[in-house]
Amino acid sequence: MKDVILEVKDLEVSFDTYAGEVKAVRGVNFNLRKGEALAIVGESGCGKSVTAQTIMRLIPTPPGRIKNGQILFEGKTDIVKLSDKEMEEIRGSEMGMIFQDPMTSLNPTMTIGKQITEGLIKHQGYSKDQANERAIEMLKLVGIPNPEARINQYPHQFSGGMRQRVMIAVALACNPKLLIADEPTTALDVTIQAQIIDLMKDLQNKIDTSIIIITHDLGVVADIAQRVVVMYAGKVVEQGAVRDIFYDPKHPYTWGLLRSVPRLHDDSDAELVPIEGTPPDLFAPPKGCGFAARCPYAMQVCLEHDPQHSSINEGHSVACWLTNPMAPKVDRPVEVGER
Amino acid sequence: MLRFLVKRGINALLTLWVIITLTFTLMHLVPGGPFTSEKPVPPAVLENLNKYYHLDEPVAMQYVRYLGDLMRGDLGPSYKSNTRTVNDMLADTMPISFHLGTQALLIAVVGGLTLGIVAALNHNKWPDYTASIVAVIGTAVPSFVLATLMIQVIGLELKWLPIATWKTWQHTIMPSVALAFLPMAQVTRLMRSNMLEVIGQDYIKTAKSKGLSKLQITLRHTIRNAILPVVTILGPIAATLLTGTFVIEHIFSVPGSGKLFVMSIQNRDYPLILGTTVVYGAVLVVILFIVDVLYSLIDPRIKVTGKGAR
Amino acid sequence: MSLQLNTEMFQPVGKAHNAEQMVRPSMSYWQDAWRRLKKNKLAMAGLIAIAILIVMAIFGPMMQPYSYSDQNFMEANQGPSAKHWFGTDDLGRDLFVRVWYGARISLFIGVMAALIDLVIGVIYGGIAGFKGGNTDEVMMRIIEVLYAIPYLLVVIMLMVVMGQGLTSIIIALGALGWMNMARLVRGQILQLKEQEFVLAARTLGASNKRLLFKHLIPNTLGVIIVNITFTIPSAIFTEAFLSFLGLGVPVPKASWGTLASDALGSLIQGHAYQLFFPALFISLTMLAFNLFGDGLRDALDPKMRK
Amino acid sequence: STTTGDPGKDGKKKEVVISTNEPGEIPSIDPALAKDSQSSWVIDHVMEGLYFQDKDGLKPGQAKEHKVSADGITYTFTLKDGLKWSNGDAVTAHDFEFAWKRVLDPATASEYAYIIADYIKGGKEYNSADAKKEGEAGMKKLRDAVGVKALDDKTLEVQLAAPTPFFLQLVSYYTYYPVPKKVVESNAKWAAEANTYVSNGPFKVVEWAKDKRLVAAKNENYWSKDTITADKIIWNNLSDDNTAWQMYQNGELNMFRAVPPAATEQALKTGEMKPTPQLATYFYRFNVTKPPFNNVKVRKAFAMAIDRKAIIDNVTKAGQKPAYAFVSPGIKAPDGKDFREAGGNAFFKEDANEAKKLLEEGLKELGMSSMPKITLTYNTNEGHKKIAEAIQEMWKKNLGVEVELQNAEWKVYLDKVHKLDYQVARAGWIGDYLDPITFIDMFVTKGDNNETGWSNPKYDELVVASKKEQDQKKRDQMLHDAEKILMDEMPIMPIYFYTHNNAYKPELQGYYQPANREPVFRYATIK
Amino acid sequence: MTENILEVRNLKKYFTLGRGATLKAVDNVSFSIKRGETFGLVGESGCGKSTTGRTIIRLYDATEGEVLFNGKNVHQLKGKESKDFHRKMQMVFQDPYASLNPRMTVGDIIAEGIDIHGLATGKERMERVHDLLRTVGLNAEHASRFPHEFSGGQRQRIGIARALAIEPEFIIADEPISALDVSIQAQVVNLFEKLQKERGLTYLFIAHDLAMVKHISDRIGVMYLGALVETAGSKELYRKPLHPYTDALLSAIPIPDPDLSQARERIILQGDVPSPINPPSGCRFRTRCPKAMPECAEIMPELVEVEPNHFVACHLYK
Ligand SMILES: Nc1ncnc2c1ncn2[C@@H]1O[C@H](COP(=O)(O)OP(=O)(O)OP(=O)(O)O)[C@@H](O)[C@H]1O
Ligand SMILES: Nc1ncnc2c1ncn2[C@@H]1O[C@H](COP(=O)(O)OP(=O)(O)OP(=O)(O)O)[C@@H](O)[C@H]1O
Ligand SMILES: [Mg+2]
Ligand SMILES: [Mg+2]
Repeated sequence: MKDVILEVKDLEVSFDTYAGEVKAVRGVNFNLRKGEALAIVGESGCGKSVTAQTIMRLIPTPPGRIKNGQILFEGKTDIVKLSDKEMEEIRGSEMGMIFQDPMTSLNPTMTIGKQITEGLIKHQGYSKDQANERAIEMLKLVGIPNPEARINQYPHQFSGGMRQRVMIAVALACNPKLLIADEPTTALDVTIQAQIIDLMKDLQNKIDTSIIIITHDLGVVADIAQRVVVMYAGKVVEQGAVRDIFYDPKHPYTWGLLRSVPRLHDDSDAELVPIEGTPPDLFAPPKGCGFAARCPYAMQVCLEHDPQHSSINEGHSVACWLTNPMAPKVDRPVEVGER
Repeated sequence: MLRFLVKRGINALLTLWVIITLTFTLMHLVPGGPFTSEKPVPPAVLENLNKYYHLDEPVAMQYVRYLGDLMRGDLGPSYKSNTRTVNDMLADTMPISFHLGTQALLIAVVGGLTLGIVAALNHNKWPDYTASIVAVIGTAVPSFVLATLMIQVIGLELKWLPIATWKTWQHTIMPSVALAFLPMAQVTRLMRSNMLEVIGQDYIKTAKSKGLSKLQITLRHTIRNAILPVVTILGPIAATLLTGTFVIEHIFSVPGSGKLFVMSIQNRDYPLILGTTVVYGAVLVVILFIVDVLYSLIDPRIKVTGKGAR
Repeated sequence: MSLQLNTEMFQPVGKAHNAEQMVRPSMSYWQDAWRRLKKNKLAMAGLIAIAILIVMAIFGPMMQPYSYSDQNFMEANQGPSAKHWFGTDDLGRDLFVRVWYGARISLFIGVMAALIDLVIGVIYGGIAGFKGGNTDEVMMRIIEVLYAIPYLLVVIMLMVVMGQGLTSIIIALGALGWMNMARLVRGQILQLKEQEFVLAARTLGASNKRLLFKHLIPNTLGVIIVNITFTIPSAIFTEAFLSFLGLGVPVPKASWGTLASDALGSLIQGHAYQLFFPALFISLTMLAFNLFGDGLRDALDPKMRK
Repeated sequence: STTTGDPGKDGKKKEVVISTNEPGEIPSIDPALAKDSQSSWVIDHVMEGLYFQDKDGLKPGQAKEHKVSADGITYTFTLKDGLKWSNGDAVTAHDFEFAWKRVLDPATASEYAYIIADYIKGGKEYNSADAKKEGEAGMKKLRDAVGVKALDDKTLEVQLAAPTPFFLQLVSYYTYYPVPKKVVESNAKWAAEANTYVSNGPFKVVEWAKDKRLVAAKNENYWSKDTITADKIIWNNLSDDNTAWQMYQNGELNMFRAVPPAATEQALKTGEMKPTPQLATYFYRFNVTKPPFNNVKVRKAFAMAIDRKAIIDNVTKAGQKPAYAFVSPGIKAPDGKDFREAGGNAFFKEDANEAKKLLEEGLKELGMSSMPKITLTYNTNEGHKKIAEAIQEMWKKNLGVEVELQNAEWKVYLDKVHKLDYQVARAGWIGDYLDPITFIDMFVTKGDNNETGWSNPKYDELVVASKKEQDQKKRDQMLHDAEKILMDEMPIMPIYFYTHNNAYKPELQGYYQPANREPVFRYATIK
Repeated sequence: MTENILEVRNLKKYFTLGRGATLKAVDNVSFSIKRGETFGLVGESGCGKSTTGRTIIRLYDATEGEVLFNGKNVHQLKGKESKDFHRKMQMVFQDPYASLNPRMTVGDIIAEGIDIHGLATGKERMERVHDLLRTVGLNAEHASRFPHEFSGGQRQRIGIARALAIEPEFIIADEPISALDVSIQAQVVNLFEKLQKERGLTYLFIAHDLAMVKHISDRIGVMYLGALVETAGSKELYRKPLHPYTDALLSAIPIPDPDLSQARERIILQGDVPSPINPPSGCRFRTRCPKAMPECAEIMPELVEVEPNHFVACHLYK
């Protein structure tokens, strides 16, 4: 078993808005081992990006605020407590991040080339020319045609997917130990997506990079991740090895997720099966289980008490009252977990 | 690009022509002529003067004559300083104003950007408040008061710097500073405000994620995205400073061209009015053109040359 | 704390439990901005200071038994005292009364200049930047012409045509005071107009007017506010200059600007207080406007939270 | 430093350097083209006419003596021997002839040509000739007909158009100065630079940095160089009076011309400023062509309702004299008595009650029930504004009249006054030469400088007669009579007689201040 | 009333870059969409899908070619017609955040179309906004918040709600669901389909998620480097892809099943992606095509109907 590179403990993050506190992350725990790819999936707006940005300490403060918790990097440094200066040392070189919104995450007035080389020059001590070469190489790696010319262009001259690939190039250029990829392939077509995933896998193999990947595409999860964290309403509701999650999910929300995916080999025009209802408002998160309001199996206890994580097997845990011996036995829907 | 330059060049000339024509018209419309004086000149003498300066010709003729002379680079005689030509006067005074203006501009830009940036990076902390107060003083205390105070305190009482006139570099300090104060305050305020807007953008987050230091982020990412309005206001400011400003030159007895702008009008010294206006207009047109070009260099999304909205 | 669980609690509750959420009153951008502004202490201090200045401008002159024009040579050039709170000028006029009387004119001028800036400058710049192309070219060249025509000539002409008075001043300010604003707004709009949200509004069929006023201009408010804080003092001093040229309110009426420039000589004379009070109130006004402007800027920027 | 007299290099004697301020650029030091006091101040030091204003009155300068014909028409001047220009050339009568004719030449376009043309035979004709119409020959004829002729190198004969008792005063005026014929003919721009400028006065121009300073040094070729004690005069171009005053206080200047109002109190206290009479009067014009000021009682009421002394003590503060007459002091009759003293300074009294009564009577005569709001026009200037404000308040208090103050830019104001587009307008008059006629002449019917619309045939007659009268006594009486008419009818309301408000550092001595000139430094020394 | 609600004919959109280079983002694309159908547009990232969409809705002026909407050339509409056009055609933007005005509340953003076309005011307007928010899985609460306070997926849903607010006839959805989690994706797609059924809406659906595209579309067009290389009914396309690029595309679809995903074969495209600035001669795909022939380098293949309603531009099928 490899050492843990990142340990997130009881992380709570809130945003202060005029109307009150938005509790975006409400106690998240997970570990990431060296060389491992961890996927975070979950409802849109459940706090995935906030969690990821908190790890990089990029939450705008104010209005954001880390209320509680620890983020231990390489077992010793608590990122929550680092000074800005110390953080600068870690960012970019030790940790890289791919942002979710590629358009606004690139500086509109700086050429793509400069945006890539910047980090290289700072952290790897590259000369300008070396950095440029590396930038071209990176753009080639992420499948941008004609990179020699493209490095002198500006973000608005790139298509959505291309910008996303530039973001990827920026993050990967410095070979970080930890890569946080927030929906890195949403805007990419499948061929390029496959290429990018291969690229990440490569990094993983070659330099033991650890990856946190946030994605909605369960196909991508299946492809790259070793472990999966399922989040809902600011909390982790289930986590485990990728096969546990796909083949033996325990949480009704995970079931819902897996059921919603359209099947390619299914030619029927049947409606997709979404999870009914809307996620809770994080202004006033429900007292009990966040999912209870939408859960077809909800019980009285779910409405009043927040379920604790219970371990299913090594590394697989779930926070659901259904795992309680007192709960009635429910079968998960047939489509879920089939091979 | 070449076509754009040619087009802008032609437009600039057109603009100058309109400026000259309007000024010419206005100056002839305004009551009082060059030889109106407290002791009215006898008609015979006036006639001689008018003949001498071709003022007896129809105004349209004078206008054509002026444009013709202008094309040959001849700005005409000065009516007031009758032994000097407008070309002489501008050649004598412009370099001095340019020197003073450049210094003031440098102080304003360097000082203003620094203050503005420091203020924004420390939003709502003491450096921000300090910069705000400096800026408020800069905008609320007019330059003539500032200049008089400086002369009284720094020049007369402390004797640190010479009071006035234009001889050594020490003589240039007080006028430059007095002149720079208002633009510096303006640059400070604009820079601060825009920096604040830019600091909240996502790409600054990206820059942070690359591990750049605060300073690097500021220098490479924030400033460029925030500086546009500063460049905008600096255009006319630069044109004014470089061609001379009346008040400061007057107070510090700087032999620059600023006073020509005012004196020429007070004296109805027609060729000098037009001469100063042409020079200022040309400098302004060129600088504003540079500003427009700077726009697209600063922000590649801006196409000043491009087509418009529907 | 250990949880007491019982089987009853594990009864399925079905689907009817989606408790109705109470809907908080929804808020517009402006309501939201106002609410944030109210929370900003410095901005509120600025606003209150402006209010006090206005109140004093109205009632200040009534707080002393003198009028702004009453002369008393016996009491000329006296420093502040119980009788004359701000002292007297060289004609023995009470400066307290004159300063507050001047406040009326100066504040009015300041506000008018700001309005001109907002109305003419913002719209002109907005249209130029937004329309772009030849429209922009022509509009910008017009601005160059306006910058380059000797202001003094224009003012003299205006004076001859209009005579003196507040209207003339407003026209003089209105004629040539808004170009900086127009250029600033244009610059910002050039930067903004190709942004996606503008395109998005366009696909909704938004008219150019709407694009300009709802999408582009609100995003230039930062610059607009800052520029207004330049316009106000500059108008106050321009008024002094115009009055000096004979365009302004006729003496013995005074404004802060004319009080300050008249008192310039007093510095040499050693009657610095004559300059001090008008300068102080101009500065205070500016400080108040700046604080308020800063607060407003922050309040109008949804991302800025204190 | 240039400001104080350092001992000379050989340690012999202190150099006497006068350093003073000059508010504007010096437009021209060509006597034919100069038209302002800055220029004339310099020209008066570096050039000299036939006669000059010495400490104690008019003295022969370049002239040794002169003869006047019995009819007062022909003046014959004899020049001193050995006169030299600063370049060593001899000064001859031809230079004078050339200079005067040059002024008159329409092609020179001299603004002050009238000061010669009005008095010398054929002057007007030549000056107002149309060169195109007359042709070259015609112009030459006119030119030759001008009544000035160098009979030889030493003798200048002048034919006047009419007897002019004050002609010697005129001759001391800078427009009458000679110019170096040779130099001027070879270089039209001779007066534009210090190194081409040639002069004949006690000083010569050694440096002229445009807009910065003009330096004049003692002229070794001057006929009386031994009486000249000053070595150098520096006119510093200092545009802002307040700043210049600060420099004066800082010891950078040892003479200050025209102390700014803000500093007069202080300067008077230290004694460095000693106001001396100036040949000038500050007054208000009434527009007599329109009601209510077409009524003499109304005009009188206004003139009587102000407190001149209070204005001088509190507003102008530079030792000016209240004016109850028009001609300013400083003009001495041959018997040594001042014209003003002889005529008295009391043509009317200040009396608020009387004024009020007069006003009511006047209004009744006009058929008006009350005084409408009136407008007082003045040109933009801090000093005029203060005075206007004070007078406004006095009229309001003493007459109950609402006065609106209207200021205008200088040339707009001139235009308004000229077009009689005003009710009451501020004015000032600076006499050119030391003779009452320089004032009295103004108000003849349709005179160029009248600008009130006022006309009185008796007055006109007296003026014309006075110009011909050879008997100084009789002539003075005529002028006194004319002035009385003016004050009785009161188209103008005198306020005060100006003073020269210059300040001098205590160590600077020996200068003198003619009433109609700027201070003269030829005998200046530094203690 | 024409059967085809939208007809795109020989559409070209070139961007001029600095130094005289032109980038042919869309090069001679023709297709038509029937009323009430969903046309899916897929293709490599950067191949010109968004540009096509934007040119159709007239955000860009076409370099050449025409776009007929309800039989009228979109690029020549003026005044009221133009406003009407925008009432009928809507777009969901690819970039969820950049397309939201940062200084407007979400409520105002969604209501913008309602305001522009005067569809509702006051309380009714707000109710509609709240309904729309709920429809896309957000809360009514969210109406008074600002865009930056939302997560990526939430922003995307705001964009969808905005497009739906004015009840258009035709929606160009440029990757409308890419940032949504699968469950919400399902909700949104169901919503799209429901609206289509109820109101006869037509969609141009641009996406990368081929499973989703297949699920929602009736017909699909495949783009490569600015050109349409294949169009067919959606099931047909998946069953029998003709163009080698389509083949490669389908083989790269990730499978949400770890075991299968890691075991399957993918067609890995060789070679560099060519640039639209100087595209390869002849068939643009030839540089990476496993089946390229000599003639591919010379002749640009035309889109031809190989099977009923199945068009392909490839020299393999002639
Ligand atoms: N600046 C902010 N102010 C207030 N609330 C915020 C802010 N940023 C995020 N939130 C809220 O925090 C919650 C979590 O957001 P986050 O971006 O982490 O979601 P996410 O899981 O990444 O969703 P998605 O998959 O849609 O990107 C959301 O409900 C969002 O509304
Ligand atoms: N404003 C622009 N200026 C120059 N080139 C542009 C511009 N907009 C897009 N392009 C170029 O046009 C091509 C097509 O872009 P487009 O955005 O249409 O791609 P797309 O198919 O939508 O890709 P994605 O799936 O990545 O969003 C790209 O090569 C892009 O670089
Ligand atoms: Mg996210
Ligand atoms: Mg796209």
